Amino acid sequence: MELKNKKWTHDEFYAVRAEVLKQWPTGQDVDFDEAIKYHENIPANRQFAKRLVKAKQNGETLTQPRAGVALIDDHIELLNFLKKEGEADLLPTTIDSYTRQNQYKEAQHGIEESLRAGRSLLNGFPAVNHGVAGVRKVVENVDAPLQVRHGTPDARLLAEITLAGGFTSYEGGGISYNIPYAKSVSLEKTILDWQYCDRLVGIYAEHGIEINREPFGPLTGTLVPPSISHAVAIIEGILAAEQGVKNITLGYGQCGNLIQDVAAIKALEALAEEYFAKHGYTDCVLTTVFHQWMGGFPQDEAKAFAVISWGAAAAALAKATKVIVKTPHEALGIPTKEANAQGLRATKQMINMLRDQPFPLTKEVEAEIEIIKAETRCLLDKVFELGGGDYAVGTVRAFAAGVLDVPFAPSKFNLNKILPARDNNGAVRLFDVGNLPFTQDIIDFHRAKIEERGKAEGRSPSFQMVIDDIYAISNGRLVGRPR
Amino acid sequence: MELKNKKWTHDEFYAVRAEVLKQWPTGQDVDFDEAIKYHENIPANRQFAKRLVKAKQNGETLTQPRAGVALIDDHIELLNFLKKEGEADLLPTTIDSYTRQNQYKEAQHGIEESLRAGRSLLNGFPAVNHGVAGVRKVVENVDAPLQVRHGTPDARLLAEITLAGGFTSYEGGGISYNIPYAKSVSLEKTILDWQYCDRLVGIYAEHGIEINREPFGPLTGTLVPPSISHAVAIIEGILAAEQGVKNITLGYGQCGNLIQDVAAIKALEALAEEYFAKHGYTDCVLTTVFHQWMGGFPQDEAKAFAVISWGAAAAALAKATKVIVKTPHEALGIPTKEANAQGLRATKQMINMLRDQPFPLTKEVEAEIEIIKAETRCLLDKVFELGGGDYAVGTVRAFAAGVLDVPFAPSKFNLNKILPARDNNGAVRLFDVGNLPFTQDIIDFHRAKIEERGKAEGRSPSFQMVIDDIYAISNGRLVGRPR
Amino acid sequence: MQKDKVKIILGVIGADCHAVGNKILDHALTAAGFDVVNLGVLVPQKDFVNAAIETDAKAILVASLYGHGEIDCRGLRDMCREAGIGDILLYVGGNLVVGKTDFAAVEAKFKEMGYDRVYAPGTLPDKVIADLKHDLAQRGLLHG
Amino acid sequence: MQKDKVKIILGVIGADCHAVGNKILDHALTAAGFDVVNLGVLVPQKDFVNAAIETDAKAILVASLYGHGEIDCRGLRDMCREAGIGDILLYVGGNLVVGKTDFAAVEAKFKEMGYDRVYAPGTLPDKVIADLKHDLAQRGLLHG
Repeated sequence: MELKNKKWTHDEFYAVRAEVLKQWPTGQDVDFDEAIKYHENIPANRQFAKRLVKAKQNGETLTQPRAGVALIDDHIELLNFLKKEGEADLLPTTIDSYTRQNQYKEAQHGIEESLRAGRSLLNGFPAVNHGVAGVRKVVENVDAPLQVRHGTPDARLLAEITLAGGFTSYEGGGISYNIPYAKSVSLEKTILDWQYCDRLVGIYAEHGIEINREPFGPLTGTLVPPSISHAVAIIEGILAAEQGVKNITLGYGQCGNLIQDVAAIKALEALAEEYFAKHGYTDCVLTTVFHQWMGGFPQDEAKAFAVISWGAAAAALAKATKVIVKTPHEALGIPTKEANAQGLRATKQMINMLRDQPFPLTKEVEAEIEIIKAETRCLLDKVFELGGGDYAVGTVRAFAAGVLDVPFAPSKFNLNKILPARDNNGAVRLFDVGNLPFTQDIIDFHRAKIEERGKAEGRSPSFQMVIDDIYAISNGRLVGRPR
Repeated sequence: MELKNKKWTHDEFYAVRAEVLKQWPTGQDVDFDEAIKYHENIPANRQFAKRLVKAKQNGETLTQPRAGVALIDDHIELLNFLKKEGEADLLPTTIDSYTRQNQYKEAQHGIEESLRAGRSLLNGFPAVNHGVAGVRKVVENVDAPLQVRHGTPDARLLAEITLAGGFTSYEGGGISYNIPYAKSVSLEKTILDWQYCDRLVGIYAEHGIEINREPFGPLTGTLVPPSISHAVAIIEGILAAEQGVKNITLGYGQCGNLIQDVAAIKALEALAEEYFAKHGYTDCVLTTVFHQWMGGFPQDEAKAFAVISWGAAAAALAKATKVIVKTPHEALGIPTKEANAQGLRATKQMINMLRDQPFPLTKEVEAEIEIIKAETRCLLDKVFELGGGDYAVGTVRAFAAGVLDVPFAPSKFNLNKILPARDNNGAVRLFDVGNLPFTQDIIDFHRAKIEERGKAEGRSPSFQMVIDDIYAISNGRLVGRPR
Repeated sequence: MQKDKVKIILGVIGADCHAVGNKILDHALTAAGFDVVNLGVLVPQKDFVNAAIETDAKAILVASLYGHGEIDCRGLRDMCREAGIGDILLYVGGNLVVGKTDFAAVEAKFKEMGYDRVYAPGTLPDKVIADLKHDLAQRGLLHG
Repeated sequence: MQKDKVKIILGVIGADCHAVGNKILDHALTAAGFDVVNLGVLVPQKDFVNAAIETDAKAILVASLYGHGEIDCRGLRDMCREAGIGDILLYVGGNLVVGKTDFAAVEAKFKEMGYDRVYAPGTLPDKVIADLKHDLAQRGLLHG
């Protein structure tokens, strides 16, 4: 099938579908018509899209953890614990890494080893292996809106099974689940595979079932300038909307400088509305998600609480619709459920303390919104141009040319030419703009910001500055100053 | 001795001193000349005043805990733990409540019971009972600047012993250690007794020994509007400066609304410089201290971490010279040393992450600075007028008239007529201005702010609103909304 | 004729000057129909006893927020007995000991010291009022 | 003539795609004078072994950040032995297991699995470089 940003016909979709459902035996249990009926009986308070719309209307910021274990009963217990003890508003099901690589045999092996060991040896819930019935056992025993969170380049079978199982939200996208999550899968393939997922959600929508979709905002989670993740988020949003998705949450990972973080969420909202309207996707409801600090954490739990709290504060002050929460065990690997609940409670407390305090739209915030908007427009418009008016085609060409370039990404289809670093106030800027199609003004702005920092630190900007920035938060600071 | 704001002569001071040193047998061990020599050998890194000046110059925010136990060795161990494990920049010695009431017999009893029980039965360090030699054992075994923190209406003997013992900072004041800490001690007496303490510090200064003084900023710590605590802080600062004190730290307790908290510190700095200059105290170095949330805490430690982190963020964004740190055990009573260190580490992490991020001086912050300044000037100028040009005399008359009035204070010399409540954004306003000598504009401003909230909540402002606000943070919010 | 309201004594014991909770409890108890004799902060044991005798109070509510509760509260029941009001209701609450301690142990200790009810930090006035009404009713002291 | 640099194999094992630490370690090891053969992320065990044989590498540095380390890393030493490079240095580091576990226990487990050094989360490149230089020198493999 040729890649273009155009809604798949039913024929196109069902031809591929027959193959997808054969990828693992559990695919045979998916019955779309029966799944529609199943969804029709899911109460409103468990529907992700409805909860997000309500939050957006009320100016709330909802909390959501990451969580997933190998076995069904343990997973149900984990989610209910996070709802009760963590006061989480929205619940996830994080998928294990074997499933993300479509290694269902290894996932099965992980399930069996977990059964033997009496603890989860998988870092998530292998939903494909558990199948529709297993997924429904989770859905029916957890009273909250549920989302699939993963990092799966080819997530078609996973989508079929989890949506038929009653999940009401699905994370991911053809760019955001490729560039940071794969090494040698082409963008053509992942964009097509995610058009499939979006089309599936679109067909649910045609049957009156509203499923929320969420491109993965933070990408590599490491010094990603807002304009780059915004461009990817908006492209993925548009690709989803074209396939008929009606409820989309666009994401952003905390950079750490409050002005930049507040401006980023405001700019993301405004730009998304602008580009969706410009391209005619006017019946899509857009919300935002703010990811607490995705980089390295301090090992000390008390310090980790401060990092979590600062992420919660930024999310609340920026008025994001939801916040994805970290835990005080972040530096130590996958958290216990108790630590997960602690991160959620700290976040909830912070959000509630700040909910009555709007952050003023200062001239500093406005200036930052303007620069993010200008940069993002450079990227989006160049992608559109490269694709000859098609964002899907343009995206493939843009990554090849370094017009889109994600720092520290594992994919060989990413040029890896740009180098980000913090400026003297801790905002993420570009030390090397690579091939990003920025105007000279913008390039000069970044150069000046990095030079200002270099001067303050008495050193020339170098890769060492970038390394210092990457380790800075875990060593207790935002900007990686020379030791 | 007649109360007036005038530097005591040496004769006046030494006449009283002879009596003070007889209040408890350990007073006899105080030898001023020997104490001067002792201070001359204290290295610069242990001198409170010098550390604060350096922090002010560098734009640092230093961390300081509260801590004190009954026995000397345990106290030394506690302080060293907080320095090492809590990374505290400044250390305290919190004095027990019997000593604060000059009940040295009860304190002795507490020391003995603590020895028997093998744990501290006192809530602080009984420095008077331990005497100069005992205090010096602490000073010599802790490598950090040390401050006496207490709440003692008559703290003269305590000052003599702890300063001779080598402490380099002393908290308290004739208003701030009376109104929130006593029931029926007159202001005339406490202001005179604190003139003694200030004069003692002044005489140290005459001998080249710089001792830092810190009026207690938060007062009752419960919904105190910034202008009231600012007026008290500036009056106590002026009274101290008149007695020859050269290094003063003025304090403020977090209200919880970020704009108001940042504005409060900025206004406090500006007003103090203005009034000190106006009255000729030009050779006094002024710094600021921000107290993390002094009201009720959530019992849950994760939530308490969020409250602590928010206080740390506000202190850092306001660029206060130091921050007094709470602990995750706050709601449960006096913390373990581990919990104390956790609060310190969370605070340090937050301060370090924010040190490179100046908070913009937005129009909202500027408006708040203006209202705080206008209110504080109303209070200070009326006190000066009531005293016929004397702040000491004026203060006594002002409290009698309700021109100065501290919410929820135990003292019978406080009129207790004002009632504070939060506005719709969480800033502390006045629901009843009592007899505060505000202009009609200011009174209207407060009324409008409270009415705006009442309207948003669909209820008339009442004492229930005040109660709701007092319990709000421990229940997870800043503004006490109706349930 | 309206029955007299039940009188109760309220105060913060010892060298403790935490006034906020005291003022709120005063307000809440008064609103709940009690005649509150509030001794405020820094109250010695004997002042509680004297006030109870003078006003014919049915309960003494002792608060201690600063960690010295263990020393300050010991012996109050004996002093009540000696003064002839040995069976008066005695409640105590607050941060009763220095350091984080298991509340069940604290409660047991203070009950052994003669307190009828012992409250953990953070107890809301409503709970105290409900208990007070229940205990007074059981003793036939509450006029409907 | 300059001696050849020591070759070392670097990679993130299994289904793991955490790339940041891998890129930093590559940079730091190269700067420290090693010839780094970086296999990147998502590397199967056999690719580590094949690359080591092809390049005559003296050490394999395995990273696992996503919690599946226990499953992914088991058997690598055996595979090296079978391929005739049984005595190659094997290092492993990262978030090796799911859940918060005592690091000493994790270290013991991975040493038993045949790894020469096991690193806790948050280890800085400097530490790895120092250990590598030490271990290679001991084996006479490091050219001054």
